[in-house]
Amino acid sequence: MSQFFTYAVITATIASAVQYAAPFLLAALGETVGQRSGVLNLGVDGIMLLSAFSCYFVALRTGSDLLGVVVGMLTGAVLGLLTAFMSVTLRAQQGISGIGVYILGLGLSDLLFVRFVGTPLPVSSLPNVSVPGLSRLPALGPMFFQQNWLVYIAFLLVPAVAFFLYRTTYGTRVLAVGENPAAADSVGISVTRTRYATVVFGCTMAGLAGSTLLLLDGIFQENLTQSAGFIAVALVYFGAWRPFGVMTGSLLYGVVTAVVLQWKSLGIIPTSAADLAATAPAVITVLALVVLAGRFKQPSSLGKAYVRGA
Amino acid sequence: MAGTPEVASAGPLLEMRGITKRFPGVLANDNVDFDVRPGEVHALFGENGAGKSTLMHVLYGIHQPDRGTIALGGRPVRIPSPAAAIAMGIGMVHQHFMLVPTLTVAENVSLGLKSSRGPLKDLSRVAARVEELSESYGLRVHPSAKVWQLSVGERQRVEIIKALYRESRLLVLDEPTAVLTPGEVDELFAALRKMASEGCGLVFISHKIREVLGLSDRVTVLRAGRRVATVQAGEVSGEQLAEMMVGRHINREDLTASAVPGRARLSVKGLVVRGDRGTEAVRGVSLEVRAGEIVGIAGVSGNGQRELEEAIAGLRPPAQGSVLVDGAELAGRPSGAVRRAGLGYVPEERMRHGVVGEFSVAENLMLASSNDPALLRRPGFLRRRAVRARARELVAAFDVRTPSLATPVRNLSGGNIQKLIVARELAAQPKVFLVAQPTRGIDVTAARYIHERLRAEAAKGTAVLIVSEDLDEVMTVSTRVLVMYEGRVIGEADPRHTTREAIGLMMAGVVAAGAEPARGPGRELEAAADAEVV
Amino acid sequence: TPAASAAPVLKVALVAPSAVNDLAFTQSMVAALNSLKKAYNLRVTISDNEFVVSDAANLIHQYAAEHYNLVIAHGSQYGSILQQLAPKFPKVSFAWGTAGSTFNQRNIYAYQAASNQGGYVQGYMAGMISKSHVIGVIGPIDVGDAQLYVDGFKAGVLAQDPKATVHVSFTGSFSDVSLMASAAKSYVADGADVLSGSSQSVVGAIGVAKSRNAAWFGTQWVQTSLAPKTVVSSQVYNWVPVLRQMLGRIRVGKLGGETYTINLANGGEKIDFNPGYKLPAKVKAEADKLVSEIAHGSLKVPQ
Amino acid sequence: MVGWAVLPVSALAALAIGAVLILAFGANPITGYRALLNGAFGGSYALASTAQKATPLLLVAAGTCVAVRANVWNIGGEGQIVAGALASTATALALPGLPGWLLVPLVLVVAAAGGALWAGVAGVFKAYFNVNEILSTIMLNLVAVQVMNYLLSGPMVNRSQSFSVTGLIPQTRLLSSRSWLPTLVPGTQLNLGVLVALAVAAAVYVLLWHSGFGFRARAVGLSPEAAAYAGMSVRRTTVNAMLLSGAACGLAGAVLVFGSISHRMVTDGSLTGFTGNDGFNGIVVALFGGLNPAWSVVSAFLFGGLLVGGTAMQGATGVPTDLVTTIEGLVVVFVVSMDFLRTGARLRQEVTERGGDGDLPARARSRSLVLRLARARV
Ligand SMILES: Nc1ncnc2c1ncn2[C@@H]1O[C@H](COP(=O)(O)OP(=O)(O)OP(=O)(O)O)[C@@H](O)[C@H]1O
Ligand SMILES: Nc1ncnc2c1ncn2[C@@H]1O[C@H](COP(=O)(O)OP(=O)(O)OP(=O)(O)O)[C@@H](O)[C@H]1O
Ligand SMILES: [Mg+2]
Ligand SMILES: [Mg+2]
Repeated sequence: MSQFFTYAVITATIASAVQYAAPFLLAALGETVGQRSGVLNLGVDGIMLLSAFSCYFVALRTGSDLLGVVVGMLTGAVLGLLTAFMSVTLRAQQGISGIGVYILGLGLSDLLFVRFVGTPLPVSSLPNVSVPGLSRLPALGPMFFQQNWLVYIAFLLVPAVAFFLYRTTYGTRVLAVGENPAAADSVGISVTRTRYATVVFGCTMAGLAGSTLLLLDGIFQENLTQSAGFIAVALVYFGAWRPFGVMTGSLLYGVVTAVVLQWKSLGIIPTSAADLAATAPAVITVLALVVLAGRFKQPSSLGKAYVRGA
Repeated sequence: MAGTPEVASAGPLLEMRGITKRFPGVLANDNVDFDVRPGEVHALFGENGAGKSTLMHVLYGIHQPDRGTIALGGRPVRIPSPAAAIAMGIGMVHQHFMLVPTLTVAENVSLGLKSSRGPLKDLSRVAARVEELSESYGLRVHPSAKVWQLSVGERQRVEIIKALYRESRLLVLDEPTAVLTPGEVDELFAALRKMASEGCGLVFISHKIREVLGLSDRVTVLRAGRRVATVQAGEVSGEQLAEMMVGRHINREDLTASAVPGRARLSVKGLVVRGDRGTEAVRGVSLEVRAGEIVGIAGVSGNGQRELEEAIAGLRPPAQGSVLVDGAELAGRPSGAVRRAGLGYVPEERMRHGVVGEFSVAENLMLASSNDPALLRRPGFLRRRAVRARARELVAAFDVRTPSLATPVRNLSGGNIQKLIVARELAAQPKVFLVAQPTRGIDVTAARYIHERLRAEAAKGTAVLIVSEDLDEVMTVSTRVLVMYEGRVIGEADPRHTTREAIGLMMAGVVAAGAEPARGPGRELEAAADAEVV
Repeated sequence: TPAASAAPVLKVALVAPSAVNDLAFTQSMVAALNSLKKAYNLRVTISDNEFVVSDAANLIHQYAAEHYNLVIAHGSQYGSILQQLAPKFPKVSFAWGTAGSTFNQRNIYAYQAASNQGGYVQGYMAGMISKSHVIGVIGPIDVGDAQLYVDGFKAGVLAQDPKATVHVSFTGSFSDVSLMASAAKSYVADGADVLSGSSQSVVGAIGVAKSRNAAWFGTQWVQTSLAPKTVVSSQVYNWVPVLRQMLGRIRVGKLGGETYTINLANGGEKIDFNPGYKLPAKVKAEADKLVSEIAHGSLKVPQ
Repeated sequence: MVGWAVLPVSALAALAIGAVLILAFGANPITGYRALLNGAFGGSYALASTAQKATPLLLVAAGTCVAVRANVWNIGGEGQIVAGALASTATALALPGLPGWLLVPLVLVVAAAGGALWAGVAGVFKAYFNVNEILSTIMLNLVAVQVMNYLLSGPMVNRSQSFSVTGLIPQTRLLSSRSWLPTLVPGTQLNLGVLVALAVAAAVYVLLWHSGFGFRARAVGLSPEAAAYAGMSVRRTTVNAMLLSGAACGLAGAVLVFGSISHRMVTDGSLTGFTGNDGFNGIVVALFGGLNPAWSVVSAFLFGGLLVGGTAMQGATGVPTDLVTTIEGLVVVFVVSMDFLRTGARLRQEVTERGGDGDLPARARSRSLVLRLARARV
């Protein structure tokens, strides 16, 4: 097989890059919508952890991925209500409340794992679904069209969210609330309801992201996400609050991660350099932020609670 | 428009009876009656804080009245929210624009409304309707333009079109002309009159007596939350209105005696400054302020004044040109350096830029001197006693009314905050004193006090440069007036020999051929006009 | 035995980096201790999931201060702690593994696993059952029994099929399940049909093997229950012989100074075949033959 | 006053939920919490362990106070701890010959420098490139752990490991005993680090409320615009605050190495394996301490006890120490939420104070836990 070596490696690397990107993309898309309405949710990672666990637990007990994903998303939605309640109703400082949710998720997810599962049994990780026709394309097929269904969903959601934000009246309302809540309020748009909606949506997506992450490896462990949620938030800035920008960021991150992991395990990267190579994704993301951050303006009311009568 | 005969014929379009609105500590509206008839323009007139906006916020559902009733077209109504108000055909053009800068005109106009295409936007239809409206009311705007690209005047028009688009029968305009050039004001009034002629009722809030008398049919004067009177606009003079507003006879503040100017202390040469969006906001301004002078920069906001201030103060690096204080080049230096070189600066936005709200009076008084050796013992530790001592002096010297030195300035009144800032800036004994909007939104006595301080400072040989949108203030305080228009100084005048009309023209970009002396008639109106500020 | 239960209680503390039920390193020691409770009248205290080294250090210190008879630091990363603490508590016996040194201190025992032996046998089997002749073996950090196992496994494969491709990598973490999983994935993607790995972080990799139907060889503990159709066999650590010797000596006041090794010969290691996996008879026969050869020393497994 | 009530109430609420969780493990909360209290505060040994655990927490908390007061959200404590630890360890490895009176201060200074450097990067990125510091610091955590693994298995690894069967355990040589932090109470782990932490907390307090720099930092934190108008350099202050914050975290790193039992750096490949999550716990400590270094001392001791006692509780009831993390999270959530009690009141009052017109956004910003706790001192 050595003559196919590079070809096999390249396709496999891209394929897994697309797969790695999926959870980041899902979480980042959700966060994008939330931030467009002016709410900064830093609890994503904690939410992903708790959803990942609930997904794992259900999938383990029922043997159904689908059910696991549904419950994972519900978990996200519930935590979304909590987040919205803190940021919108209680006007809590969004930086801190997010950290709180993160730490809560970090502790509680493993606590529940130890209590209700203990022995780390793997749930069968997601089977790949070949897209009829497309999957048989040379190179492209194995790279993009032999993925599991959650990956397809993640990437289909990109145009969906873009369409929602830019083409629908609801999207316009979200943007208005994020840029000038007072103006939205003055034409009878409920800032509170809008933000609750976007935050709950965002956290549901975080739940989906957590479930995806879980099902990709088929196993839960303490701090499974390893800050994936924070990286997702970074990717929102990276993508300048635009769905396709966020997708680009996620793919970049996925590719770098995949290259490092794959080439390391195939010995293309020597073990001695492996650790340093592993810093690449984070380093590249930060540098990307350095280059991009100045360029784009964030939603004007991002992180600020709205008070009527101002 | 919804000027349906049935409504027009029915008695008053709006009837507010005994409206009382109390905010903790303030009685903003005290048993106020107010009504609007179809086809009339009814002005609300009064000092800052008189309760005009509050009354209208009650009408628009932003606040709920503690007591009182509202009837629309004879039917009593409850207005729980702006949404409800809109549904009842009430429109409001707020004191601060309620537009989303990143969206287009059409999107702003249709924001929050049902779309004919269900969840999808139907911008083409909206755009068509906007074109129609701007056509018939002479309110020129591009439906597809993004709002942030529009001039202040255009944004104003968008607000009106928004109301028209929503087919409001009753339109409230809260200080709509504060930011317009005389020319734009005329266009606005034309549009409003047309609306009135179609049976729409309008409420017009303004501090400008001339406009109130010019536009409205009836005037209701509020003072400290109470209704003083409701009169036919035709039957009162400016003086009478002014006196109703403040409740006593106004004697005019005497104009600044012309000082003998000394040597130039501030000189700006060919200054070019970019605005936030990268466009040139200041396009080659050159000016000079001599010791003992008070130079006033007049102009409608948004013509580059702010960028000019910031460039001089070292908060915005200029693209070109030079700024000299007593001959020392400061263009592009950081604000700290500029201050050390002898510039005192009172920023336009008091709460945001002038003070740290959570800081105590004492802390705010040392805000600009955290490196002042007099307040520090090496290595850089504060000498709190010295800090407090200095604060005590300043508070006394500038008559800052505060419970204590430890009170957070957040809790001080606007006038006292302004006095505190002036005190802090003058304490550094600046060579050049730059003051933006010295008395905006400040009550009579405080404003007087600040004006006197400015004169005293000039008399000491400081070069004073004030920037104000309030023409009357500029003309009262300055020894020399410069007019800024679209980033340039397009004219200069001696306030004692120029009419405000002449300067008003310049503000609109029309350069007057030499300012002619104005004595005799016309001055009277100005006397009243001064009352608005002073 | 009545004699034993009459004997005074021995207080034994175990500090372990992963969970008591990790189906790997920690569980192997926990099982051994429990099986000896009666016979040696042990009172066992266990602190698991102590992967934070400084916290583990404090615990070990605390157990020593509480005069435990034996404090087992079950992880090579704990060695330096014992090196520092043992002299302070001459009356307490310490043990650590897997490692080969007692730091010449008379109250430290060291234990190690000749996991390369079972590794070799399983590698040999892997070579026999692999169709693609691509095989992957993954370790956590290249040290101790993990490294031994990986080396032995690779040697076994190549002994059986010199032309086979054996991918070897270490994730760099004892705990990171998903890193090991992604390594496993890239091997499957490169055609591997047999996988193996060491440490408590293998569960993810086993999951991958299961869902990509590759065969899996386990080590440290019986991993059949994780994937009944996927696991061919597991090399099981049985620390009982080691513990017996230590405890016996502690009873007579000898608190350390010895290094013990479990291997196929002393029964400390054995290959546990998964009855649920249809292993060709000749492969099994071959494996049994190798085990006895290694046990009798007629076959030397390269280190 | 509602204000300070928030903290104890939050704590109690969190512990109550914790009790429910203990029940979920079929254990008795009373027993659990008693074991926890006992393990944390019962007896001198427990107290010493608690104090020792509190040391890095207090250092990180002090750093957090500086940063957050200047409105920089330094979430990178974890990475900065590692940076400080690596820098100081390298120094101790390079200069084993130096006398203790020189070596100990040296490694502490180097650790502070290492942490400051790591944080400074994020500071500069924020000040000059407008990069959200929460994200950059998190990213730098991820980088730090890999750098640690690289150095401890490569350049800094102990090559003479007679004791390991094969391969090299990723750990350094035993550090020169001259570099160890002297123990204060014999028989316990309590060492000089505690005093260093207290000194740092005191210094931060003085710096924040009695120095020109601190004045600027708080001004910039409360209102960057006003600070800039008053001639302060917001960028400079931001970077300075970040540097100081990082330095404190770096010191925590040194304490974890030179105050540890093993007196060397070891990694299991994970970040937490070395830091024990102190980088995050320290932030919780600071928040619970009202972002005031003085109160953080108390708060650090409480949370130190919670963490030490958590292990004891695990022993007694089998409830994993994750319970402690969970309780920490709940505490933060409750503190920010209940903050509303005051926020609401304050808000209504304020709007009254000066018209609906104008600058409400400025005041809306000033309405965070942080800023409300920032009391005028002069
Ligand atoms: N205008 C300023 N804005 C922000 N930071 C400053 C400013 N001036 C000094 N600093 C910083 O404050 C610290 C103290 O040095 P500096 O010379 O500024 O003042 P100092 O009087 O020496 O001490 P202190 O800063 O306590 O006043 C230094 O880190 C310096 O970078
Ligand atoms: N939302 C609010 N909460 C509390 N007090 C308020 C609020 N809005 C206005 N006030 C107070 O009510 C009084 C009337 O305010 P209002 O804005 O109606 O005055 P105004 O006539 O519009 O003044 P201006 O001419 O400056 O616009 C003022 O004392 C103001 O401080
Ligand atoms: Mg008003
Ligand atoms: Mg006003």
